[in-house]
Amino acid sequence: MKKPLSPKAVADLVPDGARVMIGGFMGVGTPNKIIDALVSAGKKDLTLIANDTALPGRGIGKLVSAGALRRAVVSHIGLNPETQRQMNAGILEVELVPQGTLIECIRAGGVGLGAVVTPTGLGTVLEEGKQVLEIDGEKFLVEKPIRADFAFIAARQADYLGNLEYSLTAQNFNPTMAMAADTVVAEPEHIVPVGVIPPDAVRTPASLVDHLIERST
Amino acid sequence: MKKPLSPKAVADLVPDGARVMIGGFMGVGTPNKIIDALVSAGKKDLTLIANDTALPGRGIGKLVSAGALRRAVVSHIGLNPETQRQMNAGILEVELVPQGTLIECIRAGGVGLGAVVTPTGLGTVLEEGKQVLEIDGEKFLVEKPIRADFAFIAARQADYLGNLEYSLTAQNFNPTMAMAADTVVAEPEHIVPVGVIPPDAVRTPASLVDHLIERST
Amino acid sequence: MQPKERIARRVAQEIAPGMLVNLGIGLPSLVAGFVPSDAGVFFQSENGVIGLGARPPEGMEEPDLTDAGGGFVTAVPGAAAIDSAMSFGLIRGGHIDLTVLGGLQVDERGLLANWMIPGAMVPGMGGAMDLATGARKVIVAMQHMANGKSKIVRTCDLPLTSTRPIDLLVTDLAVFEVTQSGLMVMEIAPDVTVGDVEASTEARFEVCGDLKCMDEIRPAIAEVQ
Amino acid sequence: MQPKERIARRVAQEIAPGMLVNLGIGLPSLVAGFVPSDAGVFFQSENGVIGLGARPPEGMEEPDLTDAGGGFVTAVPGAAAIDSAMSFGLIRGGHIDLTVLGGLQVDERGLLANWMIPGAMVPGMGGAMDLATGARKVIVAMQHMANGKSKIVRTCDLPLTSTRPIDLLVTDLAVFEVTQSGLMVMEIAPDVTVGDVEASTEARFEVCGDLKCMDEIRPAIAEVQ
Repeated sequence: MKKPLSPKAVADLVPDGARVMIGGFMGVGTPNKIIDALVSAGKKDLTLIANDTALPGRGIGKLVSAGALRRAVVSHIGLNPETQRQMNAGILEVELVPQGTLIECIRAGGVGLGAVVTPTGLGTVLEEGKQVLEIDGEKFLVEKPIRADFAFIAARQADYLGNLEYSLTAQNFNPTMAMAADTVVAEPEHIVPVGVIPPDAVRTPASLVDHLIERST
Repeated sequence: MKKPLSPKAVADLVPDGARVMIGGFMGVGTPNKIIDALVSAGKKDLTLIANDTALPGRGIGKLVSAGALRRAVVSHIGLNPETQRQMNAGILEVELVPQGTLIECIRAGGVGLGAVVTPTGLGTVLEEGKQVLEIDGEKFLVEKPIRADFAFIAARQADYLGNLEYSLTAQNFNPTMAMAADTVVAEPEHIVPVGVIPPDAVRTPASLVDHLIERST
Repeated sequence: MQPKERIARRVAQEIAPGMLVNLGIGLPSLVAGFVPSDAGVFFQSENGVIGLGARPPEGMEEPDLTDAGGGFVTAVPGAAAIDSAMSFGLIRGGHIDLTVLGGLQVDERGLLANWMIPGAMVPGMGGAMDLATGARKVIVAMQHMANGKSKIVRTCDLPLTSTRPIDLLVTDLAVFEVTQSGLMVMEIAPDVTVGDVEASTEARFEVCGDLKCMDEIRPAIAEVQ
Repeated sequence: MQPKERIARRVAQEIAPGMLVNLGIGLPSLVAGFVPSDAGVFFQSENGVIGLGARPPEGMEEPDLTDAGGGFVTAVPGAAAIDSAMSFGLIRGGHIDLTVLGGLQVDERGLLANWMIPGAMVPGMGGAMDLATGARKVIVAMQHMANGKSKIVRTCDLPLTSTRPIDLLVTDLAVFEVTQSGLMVMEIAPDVTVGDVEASTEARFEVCGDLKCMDEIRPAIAEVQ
C-alpha cells in the first residue's frame, strides 16, 4: 500500500537538472498538480520528455513559461509560441522526434530492448548521425531507448497499491512512460481501495508505480 | 459489421502450407473451434507460430497429433511428448524462440518495426547466424519480425464490428497476434451489439479483425 | 465552391466504407464533413481513439476525449480508446487504410515536405513522418500556391517528411496521381485550364488522356474489399 | 526436512514485502508455500497475471485464470491481468525484483543451463532466457546432484540460458553466492560438512568465513526500499 504524497512532497524529490517524462497530449492526460508544484518550487534546467509542450498556460506549457526547461525531447511544439521563442533565443534546446519513434523509444527504455528499428525518418534529416540497419534488403533507422529519472503519470483511477486505469484519449503516453523511469509518480483523479479495480481493467500494474499523489480534498 | 462465419468456412480459407499464428498459452486462450475445424478439414504442412504446443488432445496439441504441422515456431514443447516425437522423427521442424523474443518479434511484425534488438539469448546458441548490434557499448541480438498468413484469436467478447475484449490469462499472445497477420479471425465466446463494449475496454480494435466466428448455438 | 471546400470534398471521394482513416489537423480535418456519418468509415486520431465523432454539443464536452489538435470530440458506437504505442503501431504497421496530410511542398517525384521551414517555422513533425511512411495510402490535401509561389516543386528544398512518395495530391486547381514516372494530372477544377495549372506549378507533370473535372460527382463509394 | 522443502523454505527467506516475484514451474513454484499470504509479496506468472493466488477450491476453477504450467489459480486483491508483450516487457525491462528458476547445471562462474539436453530432452526455454537475463535478482533452486552426478560443474556443457551470472544458488546441501571470483558457500544444511559439499560438487568454490546453517530462522523479511 502507498500513502499518497502531496504534490509539493513529490516536487521536493526532483533535483534541478533532472530528466522528467510527463504524460499528456496537448494538455489532455497531463498530471497538472505535479506540474504546478514543479513550477511553484522554481525547478530549473529540467530535461523534458513528452509528446508536446501544449499551449502557454496549459499543462506542460506552464513549465515552459516558467523557464524550468533546458531541453525538450518532443514531437510537436507548433501550438506553443513560447517554446519557439525560447528555442530561437537559445534558451531551450529542442530535439524533435517523430511521435511514433518517440513513444517506441520510451517503450524500449521501459521493456529492456536495446534499440528501436524503424522505417520512419529514413533518408530524411533525422538520419544524420544515426546507425542504419539492413534487414533482408530493407533499410531502417536505429533509434536509442529513452529513459528518465522521473515519470509523471496522469490516470483516471488508482487503487492504494498503485494499479492504474486510464480514460479515453487521456491515456496517450502515460502507460508507456510508467515503465521507463527510475521513479514513477501517478496523479489519479480518484483513489479506490485495493480490489475495486478488476484485473482486466488495470493498464499499469501497481509494481511500476512508486508514489501516488493525494486526491484533491 | 461482420457476419460471423462458421469454423468450417474459416478452415476453407486456409490453404495447406499456410503460416498460422494461434493464440493461447498451454491451451488457455486458444481458439478451439477453429483448431477443430482445421483438424476436420485435414490441413497439412502448416507452419505454426504460437507460444507452445499445449498437451496432446488439448488446443494446439490436436493439430500436432493430427499431423497438420510441418514446422512450429514456439517457446516451449515440454508438455507435449507427441511434438517431441515428431521432432525427433524429423516429421516436424521445431524452432525454439525465447518467449519474450517471440512475442516481441510478432509485435514488430504487426507494428511495422524492422527488427527486435534484445539482450535475451546473446552469447548463447541462439546467437548463431544472427546479427549482433552494439548500442553505446552494449551488445544485443537482432531478431527479425514475425508475420503470418492467418492469425486465429480467442477472445472473451466481440461486438459485430470486431472489437475484442480478453479475459485474465486467456489474453496472452492474442492481442499481439491480432496485429501481425494478413487475415485475422477472432473466435469470441460472446458477440454483442456494437456500442456495448466501452471504448476503454477494447483491447483489439475492430479494424484489425477480418472475420468473426459465430457463437455456439 | 471555396478552394478548401473543393479540396476536402474531392478527397472525401477517396474514402470507402470499412476504411480506417487518419486526417491531419488543419485542411485535412475538413474532409470528415464530406463523409456521411452512416458510411461505415472509422476515423483514427493519433492521440488515441478509433471512431472519432463530431464535436459535442456545448456543455457536453469530455475533457478526456479530444482530437490530435486538442479539440473536443465524441466517440461513435464501436469506438476504441488506445494508447500512443498502439496508435503508432497501427500507423507504422500499415493498419491505417488512408491518411490525409497537409503539405508545405510536394515535388515531382511525389515526395512530401510538411513539418518545418528551417529558420522560420518549426512546429515539429508530430505524427506526420510515421503516417507518411506507414499508412497504406497517403493523400496530400493543400492549396496549390502559397504567397504567389507554387507549392508543387521540382525538388523539395524543405526537409522531407518521408522518402516514400505519396499516392495522390489534391489541390484547389487539380488532382495529381503519383506514377512511376512522376506527377500526372487526372482532374482539374472547373473554369481552370491545363495551361492555368502549368502556370501555377513549378514541377513538371504529365496530363492524363482522359482528363476529368474534379467537381464531378463520382459513383457511390465502394466497400473495402 | 525433505530436500525440496529445505530448498523452497530457504529461498522464501530472500523474498521481502513489496517485491514482485516470478517463480519457475516445478521446484521453484514450491517457494510460494513458504511466503505468508499477508506478506505484501506479489507473484507474477509470465502467462499474464500479477497477483497470482492459491489454487481455487474444487469446483471454483476459472478456465481463463491459470499459471504458466496451465494449473488453475486465483487472483489476490489488487491483481492485474496483462498480455504477453507486457509480461515480458516487465521481465526484460528489470521490473521483476526476483525470479527463482530451476536448473540443469550451474557452473563456477554462476552461469546457468536449464532449457535443454541436446539429443535427450528439448522442452524449450519458455520464459527462462528472458527471466535469467532481465530480472533484477536471479536465484536458482535445484537439487545438488542428479543421477549421482554433481549439477554444479566447472563449465556448463549444456546450452546456456544466459551469459549473465545468477545471484544465488540454493540446493539441498548448501547456499552459494555468486561473487566476482566465483561461487562462495554461505550456508550448509544441518548434518552436512564442507567436506560433504566438496565431495558432491564438481565446481571449485570458496567457503565463507562466517559459514551458517541454511535451516536457521532469519529475522523477518525487510520491506523493499
